Amino acid sequence: MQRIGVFVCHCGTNIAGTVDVKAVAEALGREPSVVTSVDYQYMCSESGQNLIKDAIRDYKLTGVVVCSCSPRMHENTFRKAAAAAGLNPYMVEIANIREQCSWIHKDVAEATEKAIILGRAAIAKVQLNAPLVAGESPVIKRALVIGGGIAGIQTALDIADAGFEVDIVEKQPTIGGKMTQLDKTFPTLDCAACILTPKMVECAQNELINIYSYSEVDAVSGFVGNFSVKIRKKARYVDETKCTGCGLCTEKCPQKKVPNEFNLGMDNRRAVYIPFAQAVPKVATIDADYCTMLKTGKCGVCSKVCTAGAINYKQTDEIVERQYGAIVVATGFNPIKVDKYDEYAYGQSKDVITSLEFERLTNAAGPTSGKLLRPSDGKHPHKIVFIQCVGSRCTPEKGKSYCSKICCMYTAKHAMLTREKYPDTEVYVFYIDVRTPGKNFDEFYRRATEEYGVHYIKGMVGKVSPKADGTLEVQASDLIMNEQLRIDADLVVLAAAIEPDKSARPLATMLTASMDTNDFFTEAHPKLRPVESPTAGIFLSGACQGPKDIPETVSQAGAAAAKVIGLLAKNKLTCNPCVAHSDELLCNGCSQCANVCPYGAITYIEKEFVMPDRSKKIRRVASVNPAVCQGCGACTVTCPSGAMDLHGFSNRQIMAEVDAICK
Amino acid sequence: MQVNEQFTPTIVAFCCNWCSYAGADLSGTNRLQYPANVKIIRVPCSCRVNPMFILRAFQRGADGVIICGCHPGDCHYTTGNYYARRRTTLLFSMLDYLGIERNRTRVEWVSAAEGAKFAATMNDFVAQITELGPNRRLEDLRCRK
Amino acid sequence: MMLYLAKDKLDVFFEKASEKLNVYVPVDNTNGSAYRKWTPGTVVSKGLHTTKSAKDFFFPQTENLVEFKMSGKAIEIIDPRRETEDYAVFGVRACDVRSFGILDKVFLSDPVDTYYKNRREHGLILGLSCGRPAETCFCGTFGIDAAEPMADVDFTEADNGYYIKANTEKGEAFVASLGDIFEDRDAAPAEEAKAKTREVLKKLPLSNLTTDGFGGDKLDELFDAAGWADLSEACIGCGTCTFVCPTCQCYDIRDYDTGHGIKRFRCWDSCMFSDFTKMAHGNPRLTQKERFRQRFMHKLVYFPANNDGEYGCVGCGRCLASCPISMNIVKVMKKLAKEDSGK
Amino acid sequence: MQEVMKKRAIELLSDGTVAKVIGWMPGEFSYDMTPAVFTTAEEIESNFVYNDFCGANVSKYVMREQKKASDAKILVFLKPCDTYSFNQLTAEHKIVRENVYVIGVGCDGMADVEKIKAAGIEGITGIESDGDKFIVKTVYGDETIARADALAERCAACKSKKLTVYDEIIGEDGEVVENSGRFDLVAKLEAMSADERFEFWRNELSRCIRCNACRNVCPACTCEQCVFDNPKSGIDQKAAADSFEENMFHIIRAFHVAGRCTDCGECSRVCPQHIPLHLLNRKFIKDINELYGDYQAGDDTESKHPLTSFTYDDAEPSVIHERGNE
Amino acid sequence: MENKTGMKEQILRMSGAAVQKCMRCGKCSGTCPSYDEMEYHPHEFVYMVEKGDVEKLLKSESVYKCLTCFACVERCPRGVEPAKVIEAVRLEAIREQGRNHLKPDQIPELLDEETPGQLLMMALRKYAK
Repeated sequence: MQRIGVFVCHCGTNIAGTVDVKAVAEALGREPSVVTSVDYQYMCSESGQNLIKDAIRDYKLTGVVVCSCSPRMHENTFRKAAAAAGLNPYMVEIANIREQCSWIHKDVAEATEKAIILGRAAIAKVQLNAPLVAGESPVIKRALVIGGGIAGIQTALDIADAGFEVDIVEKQPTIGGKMTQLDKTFPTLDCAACILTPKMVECAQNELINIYSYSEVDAVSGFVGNFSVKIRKKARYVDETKCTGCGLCTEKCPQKKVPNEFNLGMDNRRAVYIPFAQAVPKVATIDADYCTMLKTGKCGVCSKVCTAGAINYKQTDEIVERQYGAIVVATGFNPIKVDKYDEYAYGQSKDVITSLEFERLTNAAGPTSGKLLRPSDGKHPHKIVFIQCVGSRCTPEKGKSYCSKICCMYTAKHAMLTREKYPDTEVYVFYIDVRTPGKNFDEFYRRATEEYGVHYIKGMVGKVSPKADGTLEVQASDLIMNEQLRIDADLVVLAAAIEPDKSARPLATMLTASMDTNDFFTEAHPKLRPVESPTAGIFLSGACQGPKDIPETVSQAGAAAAKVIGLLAKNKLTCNPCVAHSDELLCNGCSQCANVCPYGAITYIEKEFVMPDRSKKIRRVASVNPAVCQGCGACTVTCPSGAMDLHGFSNRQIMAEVDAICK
Repeated sequence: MQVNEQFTPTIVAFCCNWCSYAGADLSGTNRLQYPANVKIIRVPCSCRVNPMFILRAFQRGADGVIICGCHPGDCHYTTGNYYARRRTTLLFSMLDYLGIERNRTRVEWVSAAEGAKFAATMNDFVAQITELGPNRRLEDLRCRK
Repeated sequence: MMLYLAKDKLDVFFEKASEKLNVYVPVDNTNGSAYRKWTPGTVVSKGLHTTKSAKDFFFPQTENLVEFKMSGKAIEIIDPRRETEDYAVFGVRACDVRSFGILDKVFLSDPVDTYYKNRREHGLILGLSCGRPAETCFCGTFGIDAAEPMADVDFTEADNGYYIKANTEKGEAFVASLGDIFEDRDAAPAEEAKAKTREVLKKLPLSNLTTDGFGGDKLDELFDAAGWADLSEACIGCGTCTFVCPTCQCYDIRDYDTGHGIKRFRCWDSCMFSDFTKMAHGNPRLTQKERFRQRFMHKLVYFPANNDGEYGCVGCGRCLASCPISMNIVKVMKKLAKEDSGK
Repeated sequence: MQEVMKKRAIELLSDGTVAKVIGWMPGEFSYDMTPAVFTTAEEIESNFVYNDFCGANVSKYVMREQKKASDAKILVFLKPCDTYSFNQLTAEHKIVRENVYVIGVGCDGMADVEKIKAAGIEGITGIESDGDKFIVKTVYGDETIARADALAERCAACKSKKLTVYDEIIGEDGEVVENSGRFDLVAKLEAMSADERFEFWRNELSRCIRCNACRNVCPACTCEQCVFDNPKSGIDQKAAADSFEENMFHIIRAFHVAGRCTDCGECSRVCPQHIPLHLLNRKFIKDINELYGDYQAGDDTESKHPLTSFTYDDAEPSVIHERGNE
Repeated sequence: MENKTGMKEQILRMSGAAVQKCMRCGKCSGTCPSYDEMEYHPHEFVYMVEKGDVEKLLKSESVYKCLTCFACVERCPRGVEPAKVIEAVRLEAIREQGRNHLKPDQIPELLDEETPGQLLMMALRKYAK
């Protein structure tokens, strides 16, 4: 039997104005188990708290009910007060008689009656409360960053800067990501490589940063502070420790017909390659799909020319298992495939290209060494049409429902740079809206039209038709002039929507991190916790969370790093004690609870039990990791036998409240 | 239908801690009135509401039960209300199938910002239950006073 | 000579009787029948058995014993018993009639169960002799004559009507109180019907089943019989056999918290349930085998040991028809007897 | 069929593939077979039966045998509908598949003696199958009944004759039955008014005697202890002391097996009071199929069932309020 | 005003099109083969119907210029289905003006070998409403 104290707060006139607090205290004093019931001006004041503390000692209270404002206001205050008086803080329950009673009712008798019932419900609940102790779990002081683009790089650098070890896992042979493929960056027109490569080198040189390039995450287990990750280092057939990056093999390799993905297939590379000059790590990789040696066993040229003896045709995938306290997802984005939009003729004409291909065509390290030439005939284009929103802002059947955010700005950049380098070229941009919210963004766009004479036309292109003379007839409606245009363009550039990288979905499953319908990672709170995943210990950096430009990505990367540092700086994590727990004698191991747990907090253990016939039997039972469980209770309802229950909100407690209310 | 003038229904509202309970608090902060016969039970998430609780409320004399949670997509625990949505849909459908008045139960998504919606929902629900009259089909006569 | 009631006057009989007391009759429902209070228009079931036995009338499945009303810390004790109205149950077969005697031995011996006694005293049993016994019937095994129920009043169907015989004072008084609705007739057709029934009984597949090898003195032989393991193998531990059985009389007493008090009630329990006999230290019957054995040992050994050799089974055959996995007292008796004779 | 089954059982026992065989042993009246566990060839030779009245779903017995301390390999004969339950139990880790040898037995529907009795045939002493009819011997003379008329209700609306799991097959494997008509009665109830539905279910559920046969036989009810038996659950009940408790037990039981129920129909088969309990489960199945897409529990051992999964654009609970037939 | 909304509702009901989904990109007009023939263009149909401004459309010859080629329906990124809106306006115009006294069952006898297939399709779409 509990010994319960009831404390009714006046909250000045906030409560006492509509609720007869004396009557409430008196009525609740008559409830079973209640040994003291008093009212006071302000329970949350220091003297109010002292009243509670003294009563806990004087009446040897085992439970406390405070009838006051919302528990969202002062639950913690009263819990702390109870703890100070030696009572377990989780033996305190709040009856919300302000926000949910005195403030919404006018009739005193009615409000008083309701306050008594709410008090009774809290008493009924506290009768069944059990002391709870928050658990602790240690923190491994190392972070994993998945994805080595600008987001991953910045996060890793910031974490390392705080003195913590960071591993970067990058599936390509080099870090750098999409930004390495860009020419200039808006709105300042810095050279992308000039600002990115120093950061890549910094990563390589930082002793606290370890790069797993050409590697992927295979499996993740564990929980916040204590993840265990299996990393697959894919066989690159080159010993990273020996390769000097001299590039001799990449020049001598006889297999010259490999589409170069770095230039989006617009030129070729060899079967052994270094993606680009400033790659980090600068190590060659053999493409097993094209290497004659690996396919037929005959060739071996690279091995012969390598002075470092780094070539190893027998290399196999290697699995490394490492422990981390936090994981940052920075898996980035890709442009969508635009072949399906027949009207834009991407598949029909080489001269219809995507914006990323345009970047490569204007980049000095690109397939045309920076000269803007038509892919079909290598001639200089004199009329270029840019089409915005290709695949963005569509119904789900037609494409992506979201705005890809970066297209307006980079198209302005492309238009501007084209006009600057080739003033004889007419540039048309067909747009629905021009979206330029960002520092100096609209100014940038204005310059494109005002200073560079780019023709911005409001209206979507309806059709691109390749003509016999090699030009592309672009048919569009000018919505402002209300006329239909037919432009014979030499080159058409499509601003393709961007989508999360394909590797994100399986990764989310491994991390038990949630995603939205577009496969972008969901943040813990869209406004207040934008760089955390709802799964504790998983953080989000860059475009894996939603379309972002470079400045935004870098600031989010820094924010994610700050959150990781905040976590790794702790030696131990205190857990919320109001978590699920499984009664092993009732659990039958059916796994339904694990299926609904959003955090992967439930695992199954094989345990020996004495059966009813006194024989011993190994049974499979659920086990909740209290460090991972967040206490939502989804499992408790899924469990038919009631083996799974929630501390602080148990089945019995909630039913006791129901009973008290309906009485 | 004969409506007893004196009838004031008992209504149990299960509110998730993060959205709807906060929404209820907000309607209090804004002094938006709704009838006193609505009593709120705080649960961590709408997915914590076990069908047993709902039936229990009816057994003990509740005339209506309403479950409030975060809007789909806004769950503090990311997925809880999606499970709650399926469970309540199927359970309420079953109650309807057993001939229990379908309007005695309701699910509403109320965010922490929707104090006005909370009050309006409760006013509407109380009116609906008052019109339905006392719960007779799913009460336990032993619990009647 | 015997009293006779033509079939078409049965409703008149019920109507007259209903003026004096509540009359319950078997009424068909989905694939079975159950007792319902007779009201004009009620159609009496032609079936052999009600799905559940008639024991509910004296020993209902649940009944409140006492109530505690609480307000705050104050407790008030309330006795929920009310004076029972007189009632009659029509259509009770010989096996069920015998079952009441078995229940009486349990509930009316010291200490007397006053709840049961109250109901028993106000109840009148109107027996109905069997015309078409079923293959599951084996009342003969326990010396019961399906043609002569020996209830307060017996009804025997013959000659497009019922021949009526009162066996007890209570029965005679009841018949006399209805006076002129019966007519006097020669008893020969009734005797003929009974003889026909007895002929059928002899042909029943279980007519040769005997209680040989069972009885109060067989505890040691039967308790450790090897057959229990195989017999109980398929038992799913439900209470079907117990709850349809006219003689099973175990109950549990529980408290129900109404929110403003406690209602203490008793309800049927089944020795087949895994929590039967569960005590603070655990359950002495570890597996379904022990629970299964208990039920049949009780009927075939313990009950006769304590009740002058009377068995706790009346051969109504309800458990044979109802068991989900078709395991039943007949299979138990046959298997154990065979095992016994094999020794 | 019976002889082939016996032969295979004896072979598998003798060559040590299995140590136990789950099958049926005979009854008193040729319609009352009892599931049984055999361990020797002699027992099988003398006591193994299989006929049109072996309707019981024996998949749960596999779980029971495996719960016993020994890990002996078990041979079980499963009818198509039993294989669904078997898969579901495997999915929920109640059966260790590796320790079971499954022989799938083709099925054309099982007979139900209740149907024969309901046709007015009394005093049955023996039943013989004769093509598309049964010859029923009774103490009151011989009778015949068409097979179709003696078919169990659940078999008449069979959802699938496909064996979803087996190591070998005896007889013919079948197909999933399209338009089985198994939801016809549910639809009929749905079309009634709320008052009529309430009347219907009150009449049915009021007969419940809480014998727990439906629960104990159900292959989806595999809890170590049922909430209704557990005093700590707060909702335990031994008997339905009030009509509410009849509703409560059956609603919660149906809810607990929703998404997992394979619609094997055992609950209705075993109910001594003949309550059509399967109509509760089928309501959930019908709703699930209509709201969340067709789902058949026990089709495989991998998929998450509909109550442990969701889609972002699931129907709102208000669909219940929006449909017709108040 | 009431009539205005009434007419709008009528058009929406007949067409089943979701004009409120339009994001004013003009792709429908950009792709329209009859653009130059039309006074009001597909995107204007959508916009004007959404505003409830149906009168002008009803009086315009534009309704008869649409070939019902469905290119705009195919290309619309938002699934608005402009051709169906135009179709509905056309049908409404015909009904209002009472120009058409043809009954569906009279059509077969008007057909001959020379009738183009597209006309038949249009007729079907028209009279299937």
